Amino acid sequence: MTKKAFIKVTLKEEVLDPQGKAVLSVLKSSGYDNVKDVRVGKYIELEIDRDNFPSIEKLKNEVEEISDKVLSNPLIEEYSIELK
Amino acid sequence: MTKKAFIKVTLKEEVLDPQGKAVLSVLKSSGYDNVKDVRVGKYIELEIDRDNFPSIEKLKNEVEEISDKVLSNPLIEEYSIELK
Amino acid sequence: MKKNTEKLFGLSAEEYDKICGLLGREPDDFELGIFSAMWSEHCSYKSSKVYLRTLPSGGGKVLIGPGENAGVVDFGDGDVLVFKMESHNHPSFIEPFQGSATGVGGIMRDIFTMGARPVANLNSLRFGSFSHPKTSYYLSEVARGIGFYGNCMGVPTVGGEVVFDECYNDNILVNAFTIGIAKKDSIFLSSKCETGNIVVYVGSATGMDGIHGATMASEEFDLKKNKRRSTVQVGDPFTEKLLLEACLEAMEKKLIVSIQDMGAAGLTSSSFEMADKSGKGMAIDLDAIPLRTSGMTPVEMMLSESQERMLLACENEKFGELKGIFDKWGLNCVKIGEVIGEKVIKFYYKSKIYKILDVGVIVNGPEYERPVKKPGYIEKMPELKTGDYKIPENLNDIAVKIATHPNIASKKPVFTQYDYTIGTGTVVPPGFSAAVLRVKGGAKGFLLDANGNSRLAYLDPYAGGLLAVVECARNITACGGFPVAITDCLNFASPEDPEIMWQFAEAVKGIKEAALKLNTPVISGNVSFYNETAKKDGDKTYISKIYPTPVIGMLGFIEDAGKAVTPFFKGEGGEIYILGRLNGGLGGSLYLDAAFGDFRKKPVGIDLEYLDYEVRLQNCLRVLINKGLVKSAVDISEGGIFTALAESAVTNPERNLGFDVRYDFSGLGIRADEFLFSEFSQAFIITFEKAFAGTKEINGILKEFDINLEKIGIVKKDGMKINDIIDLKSDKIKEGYFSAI
Amino acid sequence: MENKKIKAGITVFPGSNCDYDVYRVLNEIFGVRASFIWHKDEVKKLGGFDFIVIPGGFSYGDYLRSGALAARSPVMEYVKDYAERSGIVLGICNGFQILLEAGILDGVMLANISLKFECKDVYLKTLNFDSPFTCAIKKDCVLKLPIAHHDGNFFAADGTIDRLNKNGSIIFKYCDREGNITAGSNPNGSLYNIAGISNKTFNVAGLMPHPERSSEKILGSQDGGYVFKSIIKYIKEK
Ligand SMILES: Nc1ncnc2c1ncn2[C@@H]1O[C@H](COP(=O)(O)OP(=O)(O)O)[C@@H](O)[C@H]1O
Ligand SMILES: [Mg+2]
Repeated sequence: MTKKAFIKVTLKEEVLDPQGKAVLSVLKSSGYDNVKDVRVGKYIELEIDRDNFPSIEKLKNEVEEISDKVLSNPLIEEYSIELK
Repeated sequence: MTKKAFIKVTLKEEVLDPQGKAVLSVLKSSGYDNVKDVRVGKYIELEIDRDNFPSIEKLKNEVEEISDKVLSNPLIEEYSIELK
Repeated sequence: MKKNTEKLFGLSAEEYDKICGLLGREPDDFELGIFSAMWSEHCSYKSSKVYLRTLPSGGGKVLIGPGENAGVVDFGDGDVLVFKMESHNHPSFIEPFQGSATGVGGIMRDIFTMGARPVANLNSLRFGSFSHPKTSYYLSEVARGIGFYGNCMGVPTVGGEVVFDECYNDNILVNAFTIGIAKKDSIFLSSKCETGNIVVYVGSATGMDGIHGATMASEEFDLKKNKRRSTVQVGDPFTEKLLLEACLEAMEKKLIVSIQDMGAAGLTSSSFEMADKSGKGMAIDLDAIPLRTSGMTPVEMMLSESQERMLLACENEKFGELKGIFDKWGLNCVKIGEVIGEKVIKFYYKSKIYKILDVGVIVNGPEYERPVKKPGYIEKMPELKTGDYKIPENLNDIAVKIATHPNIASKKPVFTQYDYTIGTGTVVPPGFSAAVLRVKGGAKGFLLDANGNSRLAYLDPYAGGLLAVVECARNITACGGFPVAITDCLNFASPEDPEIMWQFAEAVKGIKEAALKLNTPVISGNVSFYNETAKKDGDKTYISKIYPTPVIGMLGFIEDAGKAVTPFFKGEGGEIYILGRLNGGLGGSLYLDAAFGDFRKKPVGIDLEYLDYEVRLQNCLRVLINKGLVKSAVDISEGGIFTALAESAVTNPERNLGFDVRYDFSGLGIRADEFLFSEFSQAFIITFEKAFAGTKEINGILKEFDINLEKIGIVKKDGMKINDIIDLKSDKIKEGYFSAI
Repeated sequence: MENKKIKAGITVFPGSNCDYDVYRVLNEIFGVRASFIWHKDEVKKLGGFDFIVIPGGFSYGDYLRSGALAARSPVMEYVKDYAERSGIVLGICNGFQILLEAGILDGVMLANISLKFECKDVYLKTLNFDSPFTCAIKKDCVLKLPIAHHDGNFFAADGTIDRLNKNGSIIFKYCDREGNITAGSNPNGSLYNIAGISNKTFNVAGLMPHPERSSEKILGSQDGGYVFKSIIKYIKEK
């Protein structure tokens, strides 16, 4: 059986987001004046073999470890995990 | 008052995801054998001035339009929106 | 005087006392922040100044030497070239992608600040040993970061070097070089502010980037407490591209009086240095600074190292037009103050006067002549005596090992990540000797090369510094160019260690002597100290230090870029010659390491006669090339004559080639392994246009310079043969050479 | 008609960086009168131009997706309109990506299969010699041009590929030195080695390699020049 983990990786609030800045400027010049800020992050889906984990907690720990070590850069990014 | 819109942009299932594949191979070579598949998408946050919209529906329509026209490429991507 | 040692932020107790003396009281956090930044090694060059002053920095084609954002040389026809190299080592070790990217962004700003459009980038990179588990991560992230920034800016990255050595396991080095072109009559400087000019901030908003816990003051800097905060500088090459275009447009319209990029210590160093160099002061309104992060304190604003920003002075009446240009490019352009006659900076904050600081006091930091001591390891360094080592049975195996060693092998997987063809100026791309660029609208061109040999510099820092210059010159000469000027990046461990300081002094002396002899003044450069890290090994801590790594970036000129010579053999049947003299000596060589696992043996001594010969040799080769006689030329350096021959065979982009060399070296009094792999020869491997050798013309040239030319073999379709000691298949070497990294 | 009577427009977006290279090659090598079109300029209908080039670079930093943000700028409305009225439009590299994102050409660009920026020389086989972009290319001639991009991995649904094929709209494919279309000669993972395509009516084309960087002998190849020569020839004969 597999389980899905969804991970949102976003830049820390105070880190410069060049992508968001550029998207914002284009939205503004296209007339979407109501948009005040844009931040661009990553959305990652993992499909995980559930069977090898004694508990869902352990699986969650592994996803956290992966998010920490591989999917995000803790110096500038933070992440949140959802399991389904 | 501002409202936040969270948009997940993901590749359509039938589209090859080289980035996901690369992450998967990194995970495998780091010993995370339980991960069976990885898909990488985008996670975009918009901050929107709510006051200029007569209803939340209208605001939502605008976010949809933005997602459709700018944030995603409908040929290969799909998106989902959450307002908060 | 009351001292809280925790609050010295990198200043020594004596420096702190000196500040108290200058102020007549203890500094507050704002003042301390500014002192600690401006008196830091990085900004003040306090340990290196006395040595840097000894370097030749003028004469020849130099228009502006060290002291400005970059040096300037005369390129003729009203053109000037502006270049500099700078290190971004520590940020690249912390976050290799962003660190290397912002390093490239920073050096490009130094160039276009002066009114020059950047036309080429180079970089010199040092990583830990190739097999170290983190090396591939650093290599791929640094290459990606450099490409990300340079490619987006539209500046070709045309050369550089990549070296692996375990001495960099804990301290990688990223040195970035940029050259730009401008008109002689429109160079912009930071020293031209006039009283009454307004002070203008342009570019990105200011955030918390690069404000380091270590040098920082009060509570609010505690990064652990504020998880949402990050001090990593994030690069935005897109914004810098806009900044480049906007600045050059404003300069062309003569709207800028004086300008300085915001690099290390951001607003602090740019404002104080501009004021100081202009002999003026400034009034600065901190409330006007565009902020990305709300609630930043004055000292945070002053120390932020957010990228893609510039400070400039402009005439009040012209501000409207200036702002129009920056608006067009979508960039901030804000009046933040005024140039005043009094040599102080008056800071306003929350609409009130906040602080007044004397420019001279801040800018004239300490200067040290630190103690030096010849390191014990050098005193004890064993000589390499013939007979210490048996010649290995199978020199073929060693030859393969050397030709496919990560430090010798092709760096193609790295430089194909850089756009090296943009700008339509690149005549000889990366992967050969020096990069050759043409200048559109005429025949003339220029050449660029970067080099350093840290193992040699470790064994003999004087020789390391000297040979870095010589090696750059060889590469430029081998293409047919003549060396013009250099920039240097001096990467060392802690200057507070007398042995390190000795290394530094020796390396600078070596650079000086070579630069004098080769007539290549040092027009800009950078010093990076403290490339060391405390490591734990069990319960012992030790300091992991880099070898002294003086890196040279050299500019050369060529009259006709289309006539530049490439190093590879052109086709079967070509006759191979040695121009110069072969020397023995294996101390410090790659061969010693490859064959015996230890390079730490005293290298042969380098003296002034060596340099005299070098100048003659290079002049001789240049004359031969300029007469159109030479088809290929390459110098003998790392990996010895075998490597020079092998590379000449495998780097031909169109065809596979080999060679058959027959040469009796017995008369030289050297062994087979020395002949093949010594790195101390002063010689080039060349092939001629036709059977030119022996003609009167050539003999005349050889005689004039008193240089030897000797035929040693012939270019073959396949196979690498040297006497009866080397017999290899070209394919095998080629495959290994191009796939090692 | 003399070349200098031919007028070319080169679009400039924030972040375009091959604009000047194209400008120089058109003016100085091919003697065409080329000028820049700033993305915000109100050059209604672009009527005065004989052809438009969308040059390479990193428009808007290529943030979000390569070409995506530029594709939404006002000048692209004019380009669309110009193309619909049979105007000749050439997109190079980022320009190709912009044309795809604007829906003027079919398909999308994914990241290179290596996930790396790739700068190197490639060889191209021409598949259609009748278009305005290829009519001066000699048959059986393999072209050598440089590429420099991160997202050049052309992708489209099967139906789209069929349509392009049937219509003759696949104009360039990556090949080896001898002209064989092989996996080894594909630098970026592009579907069927596709390097350049045109629209249905052949007046709009995009290609990933850079013809402006291979139009002079000193740069190692003049093969890219054939693309510009084709456009000029086509306009003269029209
Ligand atoms: N090793 C060196 N050799 C020659 N000049 C140097 C050296 N190190 C620094 N310089 C010169 O000192 C000046 C200050 O350098 P630096 O502080 O790195 O400039 P920046 O303001 O760009 O940070 C520059 O003109 C630089 O070229
Ligand atoms: Mg500077």
